[in-house]
Formats: sequence, structure tokens, C-alpha cells
Amino acid sequence: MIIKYFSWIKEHVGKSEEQVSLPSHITDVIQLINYLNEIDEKYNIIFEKRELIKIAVNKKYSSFYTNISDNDEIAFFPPVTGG
Amino acid sequence: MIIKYFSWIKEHVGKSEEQVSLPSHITDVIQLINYLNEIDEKYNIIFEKRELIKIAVNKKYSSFYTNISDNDEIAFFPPVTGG
Amino acid sequence: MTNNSPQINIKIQNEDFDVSKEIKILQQHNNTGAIVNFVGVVRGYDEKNDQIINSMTLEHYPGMTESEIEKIIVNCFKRWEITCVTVIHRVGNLKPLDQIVFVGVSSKHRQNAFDGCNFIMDWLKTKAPFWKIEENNSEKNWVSFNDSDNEALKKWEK
Amino acid sequence: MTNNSPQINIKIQNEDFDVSKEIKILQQHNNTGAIVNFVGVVRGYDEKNDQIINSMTLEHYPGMTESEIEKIIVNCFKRWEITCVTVIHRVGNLKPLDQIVFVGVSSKHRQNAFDGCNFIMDWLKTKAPFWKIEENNSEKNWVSFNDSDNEALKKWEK
Repeated sequence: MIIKYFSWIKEHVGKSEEQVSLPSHITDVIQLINYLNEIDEKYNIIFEKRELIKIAVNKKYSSFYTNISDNDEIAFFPPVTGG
Repeated sequence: MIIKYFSWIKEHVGKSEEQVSLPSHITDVIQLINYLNEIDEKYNIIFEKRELIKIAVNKKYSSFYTNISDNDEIAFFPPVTGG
Repeated sequence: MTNNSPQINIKIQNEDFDVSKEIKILQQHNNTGAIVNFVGVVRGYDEKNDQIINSMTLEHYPGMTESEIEKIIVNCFKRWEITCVTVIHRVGNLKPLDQIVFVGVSSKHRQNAFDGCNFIMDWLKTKAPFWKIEENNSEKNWVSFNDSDNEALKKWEK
Repeated sequence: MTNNSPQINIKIQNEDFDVSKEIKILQQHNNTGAIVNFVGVVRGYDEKNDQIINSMTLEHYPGMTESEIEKIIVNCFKRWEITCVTVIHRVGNLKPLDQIVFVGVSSKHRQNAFDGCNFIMDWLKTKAPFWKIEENNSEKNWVSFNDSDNEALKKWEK
């Protein structure tokens, strides 16, 4: 699975994307977030304000409860500021 | 007094403007219209649908009851179609 | 620009205009974030009379045109925070696809620019003394006023 | 053009754009009477943090950006009769007074073009995955989302 980070989330994680092998028991976004938080506390700072984080699965806006699999591309980013 | 005509009104009158010496008893636009109609019936066709005619006195939108004097510039035109 | 009062540019001309150039002028204020502009284009087809239009000729009332447009812009400034307005209206003979009118409004924030531009166009359509005659091969027709343009003004009543 | 379905042009690029050229493309339909376009400009002053901005850098999410903008445009077509839409958004480093975004909407009648352009800008502001970082001499600040942009969407609810 590819995980992408944008804006200040990218800076906190220290990379714009990473490859993660998804354990088979993880089936939705919220489980992925909890899993990342267990691996490394650098993710805590990002996900402690979960209500502010936007999620995309395969480049579509998604929710904490969107189902995911190892072939998916997940992205975490703050609210957008273009235009 | 200068009287100006625009659009199809200009075509009916046969000129874009004319100089008229205003008789002293004429003090507003409606009196001017009645006066013109008496002089020449070419004006009838224009003023028979008075509710469709727009009036300007000295380049400002005015009404049938706007006061006028011999120094004024009066214009008669149909509703505008620019833009 | 140090002058904080809104800038007004009004041009009545036969020549075409360059929208990019006009936008460069509108964006010269350091505080401008949004420019909304309207470009009117001569249509090649007259739906009302179901016929092709070969060309059109626009006449106007010099002096009154400029002052009516200026009144509209001043009213616009009373309702929204605007930095700059440019109105260019062409007169004379025009062909289908020609640009006919430009209304550009700049502001700090976009909704003011959208509303200001929309407001100016609606009032220009009903107050600025221009008249169009459409020409095809066989005849000339003075364009008649469109009642929907009076309807459009109702949204500014509140 | 004989094709009656609305045309969509979406470009994400670092280069500047020429509004006149984009409008020429939008006005190529014989049935287009009105083009409304929005040009966003980089402001030289950050009101929230009360400081000068020297430059800004925009990043985006390639692929998702284009598909989100396309969805917005398709929703726009469902609500209004539109002939053509062009959206250009710049990314990378930009300076104050630079053009940053262009949204151009053409239609037979002006109110559809005004509403369509306003609608696309409002949704682009809240959905298109772009992020700005503002740079001055001493620091860099990621721009934070503006709640007024969510407020702006309410006018499209009805």
C-alpha cells in the first residue's frame, strides 16, 4: 500500500509518501491510523486532531470507515487551500 | 432646444437631432411631445406608444413631467439593448 | 498604488480590447486577490427571429452612456468592497464571435468581485444607452429590449 | 464546433496563463454570448498574521486534483446551461501579483455563466487538493483553511 502525505502532515512525517505492507486484519482507514500510531509516535501528532484530517482512498475523498486493501493508495492531508 | 432621437425613433423622424425653439408656454416633456405631434404627424407614430419611450433631459433619465427650458437637451429613445 | 479609493475606467470605443491587458491593470493593487470579469460576445444566431446574423451595428448616446455607467459603478461601490472597475463597450459594426463588452471588477475577496460584476452587467443591460441593429442578407432589425433583463434586476432589490 | 456537449479544459501548471487566449478558446462556439471568468491573484499581504508575503509555494495531489475539478464542473453542468469551462491552476513558487487560478465559463446567457463560475470557484476552494505555504524573510507558514469558504457553499444548497 502507498500512503501519501501533503502540506504540514508531510513535514511532520518527514516524507511525502511511503510503502507499507498492510497486515491482513486491517480493513479500514481508522484501523490503519491506529496501526501507524503503534509503529511510530511521529504519527501521533498528526492524528491527534483526526477531525481536521482529510482522507483520500485511490484519489477520492473517503472517511475513517472506508474499506481499504493492500493495493490501495491512501492519502492524508489538511483542509485544502488552493484558489 | 436640441432634441435627439436614437434607434428606430431616429429612423421614423428621419434625423438624429434637431434644433427646436421652445414656445414659452411649454414647460415639461409631455407638453413638448404634444407640441411636436401638432407640428408634424411623423411624430405620432413614435409617441403613440408613449409607455415604451425613454426620455432623457440633459443626458439624465427623466419623465413626462420633468420640467424643461429652451437651453435643455432632450432625447427620445427606445429601451436600451447594449451589453 | 497608494490611493485607496476605488479606480474607475470607462471606455466606449470601436476597437477590440485585450482582456489580459485589462486584467493586468485591475490586478495592480497589492491588496487585490480576486478579479471577476464578464466578456460579452456577438452571437451568430438570432433565436427570436430564427435566423443567422451576419453583423450588428451598435449606436449609443455619447456623454449619457459614460455618466450612466459611472452611476452604476458608484452604486456598486456602495454595496461591496471593490478595488477597481473597468467597463469597455464597443460601438459601430461588429461580427459574430466579436467581443462586445468587458466588465472587470477586482476586490480583496472573490464574492464581492462576483456580485459587483454581476450587478454592473445587470444594470448596464437596462440603463446604459446603447442600441443594437442586427443585419443579415435581406434585412436589418433593431433588437428589442429583453424583459428578462428587467427580471434580472430583482435580485438586487434586497 | 458541431459538438453540443460542454467542453472541459483543466490544466495544472507552473507557467503563467494568458487570459485573452483562454477567452478566445471559450468564445469559439457560435452560440456563446457570455463569458464570465475569475482570475485569482497572489496577495502581497497576509492579514491574519499581519505581515508581508514575499512569495508562496503551491503543492497539489496530481491525479486527484484533476478528477476533483472535473467532478465540480460536471455538477455545474447539471445545474446550468453551459457551453465550455476552462480551469487553470498554477503550482510551484509564485510571487505577489502573480495570477494563480483561472476559471472561465461560457454560456448562451450571462446569469448561467456568472452562477457557474461562482459555483466552480466555491467548490474548488473547498475540494481541490492544493496547499499553499507563504514565505517571508524569516519564516514559512502553511496557509490554514478559511471557514468562510465552507460558509460560501451554503448558497448552493437550495
